[in-house]
Amino acid sequence: MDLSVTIGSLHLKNPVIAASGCFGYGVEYAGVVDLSSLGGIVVKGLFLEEREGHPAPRIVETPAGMLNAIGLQGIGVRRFVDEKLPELRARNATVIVNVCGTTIDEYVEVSRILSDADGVAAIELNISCPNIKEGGIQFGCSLSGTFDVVSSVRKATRLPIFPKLTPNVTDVASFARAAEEGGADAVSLVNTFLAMVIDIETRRPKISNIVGGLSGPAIRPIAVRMVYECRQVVKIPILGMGGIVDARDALEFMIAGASAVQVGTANFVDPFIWPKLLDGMRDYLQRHSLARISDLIGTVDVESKHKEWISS
Amino acid sequence: MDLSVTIGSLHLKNPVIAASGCFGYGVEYAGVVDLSSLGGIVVKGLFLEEREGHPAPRIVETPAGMLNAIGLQGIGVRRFVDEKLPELRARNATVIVNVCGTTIDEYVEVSRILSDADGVAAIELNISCPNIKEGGIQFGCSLSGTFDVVSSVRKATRLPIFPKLTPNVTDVASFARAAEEGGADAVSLVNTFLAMVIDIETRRPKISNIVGGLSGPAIRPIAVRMVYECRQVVKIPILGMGGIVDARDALEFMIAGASAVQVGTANFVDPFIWPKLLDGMRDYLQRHSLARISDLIGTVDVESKHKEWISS
Amino acid sequence: MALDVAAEVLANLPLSADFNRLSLAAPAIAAATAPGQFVMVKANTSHDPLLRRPFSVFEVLRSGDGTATGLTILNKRIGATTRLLYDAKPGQRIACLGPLGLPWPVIDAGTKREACLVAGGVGLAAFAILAEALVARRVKTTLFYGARTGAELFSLDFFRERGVSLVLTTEDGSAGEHGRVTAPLERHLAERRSAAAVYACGPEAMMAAVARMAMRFACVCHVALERVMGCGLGGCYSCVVPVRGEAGGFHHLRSCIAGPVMSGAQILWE
Amino acid sequence: MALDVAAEVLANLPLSADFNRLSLAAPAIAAATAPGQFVMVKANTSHDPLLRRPFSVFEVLRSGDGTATGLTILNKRIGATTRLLYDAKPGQRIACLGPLGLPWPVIDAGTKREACLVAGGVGLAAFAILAEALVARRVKTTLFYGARTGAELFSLDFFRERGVSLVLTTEDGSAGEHGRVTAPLERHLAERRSAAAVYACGPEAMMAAVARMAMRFACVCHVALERVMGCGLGGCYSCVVPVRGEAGGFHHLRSCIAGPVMSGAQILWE
Ligand SMILES: Cc1cc2nc3c(=O)[nH]c(=O)nc-3n(C[C@H](O)[C@H](O)[C@H](O)COP(=O)(O)OP(=O)(O)OC[C@H]3O[C@@H](n4cnc5c(N)ncnc54)[C@H](O)[C@@H]3O)c2cc1C
Ligand SMILES: Cc1cc2nc3c(=O)[nH]c(=O)nc-3n(C[C@H](O)[C@H](O)[C@H](O)COP(=O)(O)OP(=O)(O)OC[C@H]3O[C@@H](n4cnc5c(N)ncnc54)[C@H](O)[C@@H]3O)c2cc1C
Ligand SMILES: Cc1cc2nc3c(=O)[nH]c(=O)nc-3n(C[C@H](O)[C@H](O)[C@H](O)COP(=O)(O)O)c2cc1C
Ligand SMILES: Cc1cc2nc3c(=O)[nH]c(=O)nc-3n(C[C@H](O)[C@H](O)[C@H](O)COP(=O)(O)O)c2cc1C
Ligand code: FES
Ligand code: FES
Repeated sequence: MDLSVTIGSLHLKNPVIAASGCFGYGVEYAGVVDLSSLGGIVVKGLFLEEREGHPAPRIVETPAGMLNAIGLQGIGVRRFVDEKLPELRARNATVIVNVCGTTIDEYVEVSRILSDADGVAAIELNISCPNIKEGGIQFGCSLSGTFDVVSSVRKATRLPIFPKLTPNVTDVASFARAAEEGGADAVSLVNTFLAMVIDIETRRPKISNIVGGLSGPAIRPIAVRMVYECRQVVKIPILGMGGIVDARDALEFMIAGASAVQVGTANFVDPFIWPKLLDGMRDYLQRHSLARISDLIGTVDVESKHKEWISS
Repeated sequence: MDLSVTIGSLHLKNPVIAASGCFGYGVEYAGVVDLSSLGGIVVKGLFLEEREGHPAPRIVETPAGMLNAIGLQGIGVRRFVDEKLPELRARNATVIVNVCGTTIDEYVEVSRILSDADGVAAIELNISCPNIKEGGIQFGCSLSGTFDVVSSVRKATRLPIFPKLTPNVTDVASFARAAEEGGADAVSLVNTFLAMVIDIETRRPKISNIVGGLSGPAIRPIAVRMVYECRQVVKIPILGMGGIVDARDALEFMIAGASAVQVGTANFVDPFIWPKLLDGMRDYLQRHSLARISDLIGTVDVESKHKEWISS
Repeated sequence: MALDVAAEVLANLPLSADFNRLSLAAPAIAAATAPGQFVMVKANTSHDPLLRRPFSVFEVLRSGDGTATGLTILNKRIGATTRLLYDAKPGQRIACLGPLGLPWPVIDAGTKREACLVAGGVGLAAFAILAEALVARRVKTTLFYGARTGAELFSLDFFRERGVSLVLTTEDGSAGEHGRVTAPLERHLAERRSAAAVYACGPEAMMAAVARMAMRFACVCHVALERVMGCGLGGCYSCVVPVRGEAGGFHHLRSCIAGPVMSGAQILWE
Repeated sequence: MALDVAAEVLANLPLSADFNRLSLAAPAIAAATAPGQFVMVKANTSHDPLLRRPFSVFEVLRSGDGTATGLTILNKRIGATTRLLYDAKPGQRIACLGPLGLPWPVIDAGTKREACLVAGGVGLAAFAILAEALVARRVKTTLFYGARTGAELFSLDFFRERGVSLVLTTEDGSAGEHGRVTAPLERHLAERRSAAAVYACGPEAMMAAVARMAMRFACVCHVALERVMGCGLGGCYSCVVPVRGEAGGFHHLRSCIAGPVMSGAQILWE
């Protein structure tokens, strides 16, 4: 059974990727999972410089989901290249770096540094973090901003680039198209949904940043719809995510149109999830007599008439 | 303790309202709850004519939520006035009618018929149903469409009008403002989030309409954030909803900025929820030595520094 | 009027790897239940799973003096809530709302009239109380009961003890007649014709076939539908069934309040 | 290396209306646990509640020959998961990931050195294994233990039997000294000064006060932090604590992997 998938020029041994911000820099998880067994690892969002992020509390749980406002705490791209990348390379991880910026120049500069480094497989452009005021989501919420960031980074690197789209827009497919036109090799979606939880006893927001991003199973049906919509509109591959907790969820995203999937929140609940996801996918292929997982991508059947009734 | 709230010219005995599409025409629930005990009842969306809606399956459950694509099955405004309104009037229900249309003229016509009827307290303009192709959400996803529907209906009726906004937009507050400028007395938000569930065994969508609207606890943190955002931008009252299942959730919406709340999905889970919501609100007011629930509206405190640490 | 009870699990009898019979202490609901009515059940207190699920009231439990003490559910494990019901432990509480829906119309024992109950799989759950009601009226009653395999034919003694004739079929031939329950039913109806009142509950395709067959033989036919139900009270419009309109066309009826028992002839089967 | 075990509940001992002691069959985790380490627990299989929750390993359970057979958790009911843990039934399974985090540094019994353990409320959970380790090294050990009320002072015999001196306080004066645990601690430290190594776990304000006091008396001080934790493995950056930067300013450290035990002097208390 062939679990491999192709994202532009990038060949992944399987379609299961750790989502940015949910897997540290990867090295934190070397003790619980063989990093080379994953299709890829998207490391935590990196700016040019170090950032300490928001004060705690940074997360709060919600029904079947969680809100986070970490504020992109990170060690900066140079320390990443010096301190983390060698270990990731040694462990044969397929490393995708989530690149942040407050200006287009910063995106370009961070991407350039990563292009020069050894062991980066691709760049995920984070233009969708809902938790910081400057930059990022400003680009992600404007079609021209999206195009500008992508096309500028395109000129600066040969690495595959995957802009990561925000779901907090009216028409996500138009953003996928802007990214495609800007020269993206694929799009990642979705980032988190802007949300808020208030403690009614103190009447204060439960996280320090007031609002944060909603992730986890709660958002999955919205994310699947967005992947499906983008699939109708762009030709480049989609990396789908949002609430995946098991192989069935991952397959649902692929059937909706994702060429690969990312898993974030579920890794917190079960850091041993990775082999289970792969086993579940293999099991499905076997039951359905499919030789290649790539044959599933975008095969959702919206034509057949519904067998309306359930059976006893 | 005073639970009453004021929505424009409408005085409600309490802020707890049954949400449209989740309480039939109200009469279905006369056996389980005293309809006059609710702040109000928003009846199922009505067009000018009868509609049979979408084929089954129309709902599917999702983590802490549900997807629906009913397709606004309904008996049309005239049969509603003739067949349902008299009973609702007899039961002293505060009736808010959810008005649908495929054209502005239809919104106006339905609203006019309701204005002439006896026993309608207000009109909720449904410009946000994600489950029908024609009309509705087309207006709700365009600022000028929102303004046009509201201002046209404004000219046709003296009843309070509450446009119901869709959350499937980049900047919901701008739509609240368009509604306010069009002459709305309040805004209702949120309607459901466009979403999709695929059966991986058959590779077909789980509901006949392919996509549907997500409701229930899963969406609550996003809905609270939207209420909070709109509260910063408009002066008219907000009817807040999305995933409320208990008094604490209702109070969270009010603290975020809602003057009243609507409850949809939770009524399916517990049709006896209504007195529990009111008791829980009274209990909260007592614990916090508050005389009037209206004193809570929009009192979220985003200034105080967070007491960062939790205590054992 | 529907009641909501936090019903204690009195007993949980496993019947097979997939089926169990759950006894719930919901005396007030049980006392009010008519044949064919259902309850909406929630077996957890969190939001996942979120909604209640519909289940036929299988039996009414009674004390020595005939007072209703509880009810049972015949449960088939297929997903989240049915798994919780399969694993339920005595003492646990399960939210139970009911009785709901329109009951089976119970025929009287007229000359030569008889009742044919047609159950497919877990559809059996709709028939225990009906059988009791028919027997109480001295109606000659036959249960045509089909399952995948002999080990999934349940509660046969319940019906036998009450004088119901049994005609059993299994898809694998391990008990009763080999094949579908519609085969012996057809032979039976061909003989009795309109004397037979047909009651069916089971897979959709089976109910459609039975309804058509009944029409062919001019028998009255009622079916108990099992649609996905969000509320059970007419609030959500999820459970609709297309029925013939008077002037042609169709209407969507809510099977929770205009059913689950409906006339087989009225429904627009696929 | 962290292990994930679907641990069977061996016993659940209610201690009060809010506290219980839960015994879990997680021998491999228990065997690997050092004093002050924690486990991430999930008591349900659905998505609500979704995330695991962090709990100190309270005791390591051992068979006659000393082999670890399981661990206990001292649980205080405050929300969704702690309620599930309070209500857990023997035989039920609870996902348990651990051991996690940096342990307490265990001092040696040098001349005149002694250990002062300072527990507030459920913070006691961080001290049972530490006390055993200190006693094994023959370190003179005193437990300063404060609670709201006498009925919430737990496991005193555990410490007494091991030769730990107890200094108890309650906020309502119903047992021990009336008031906060910091009062007797202050008298003690004023006398022993740097001879005392201070270990604190409890409410944030208490730990901050203890850390400041320890600095004042030039005592070494470690605290076991209890921050909201999403993952326990360094993946989510939810659990950060501001610590002094070398060149002034501050850094956010992840208390799950750079803690939960940290030097009290290092932390930028509010
Ligand atoms: C009036 C009525 C009476 C019924 N009586 C019985 C009975 O006596 N015994 C019995 O075992 N089953 C009965 N059913 C079917 C039972 O309701 C479903 O098996 C149950 O809802 C599945 O829930 P789940 O959480 O286990 O499955 P899920 O995990 O929710 O889903 C598994 C499958 O079940 C279907 N399903 C989900 N929700 C519903 C729903 N609300 N209603 C119907 N199907 C659904 C889905 O389409 C899906 O394919 C009855 C259904 C109806 C409408
Ligand atoms: C390292 C460590 C060790 C701990 N040891 C113990 C122990 O031995 N015994 C014990 O009873 N408690 C201990 N706690 C606290 C315990 O984790 C929380 O009480 C628990 O997470 C609350 O979960 P809940 O679902 O019951 O509450 P929720 O319903 O989730 O929330 C109730 C309150 O608990 C806080 N909270 C929620 N999630 C967490 C979290 N992941 N970490 C900390 N606080 C949270 C919230 O801010 C909220 O105010 C420890 C915490 C940490 C970080
Ligand atoms: C704690 C946390 C931190 C995150 N940090 C980042 C980040 O640095 N960059 C980014 O692009 N996305 C970040 N995300 C978003 C996730 O990568 C992912 O898009 C989102 O969580 C949805 O997937 P999930 O439901 O599987 O978690 C973060 C999510 C969480 C929960
Ligand atoms: C089954 C169903 C039908 C609905 N029908 C309507 C409708 O007719 N008109 C409308 O404005 N909103 C409709 N809604 C949306 C609800 O009124 C409400 O906005 C939404 O469900 C969020 O609230 P909740 O999470 O409390 O359900 C419907 C929702 C559901 C679940
Ligand atoms: S189940 Fe809700 S209307 Fe029938
Ligand atoms: S709990 Fe996730 S990083 Fe510490």
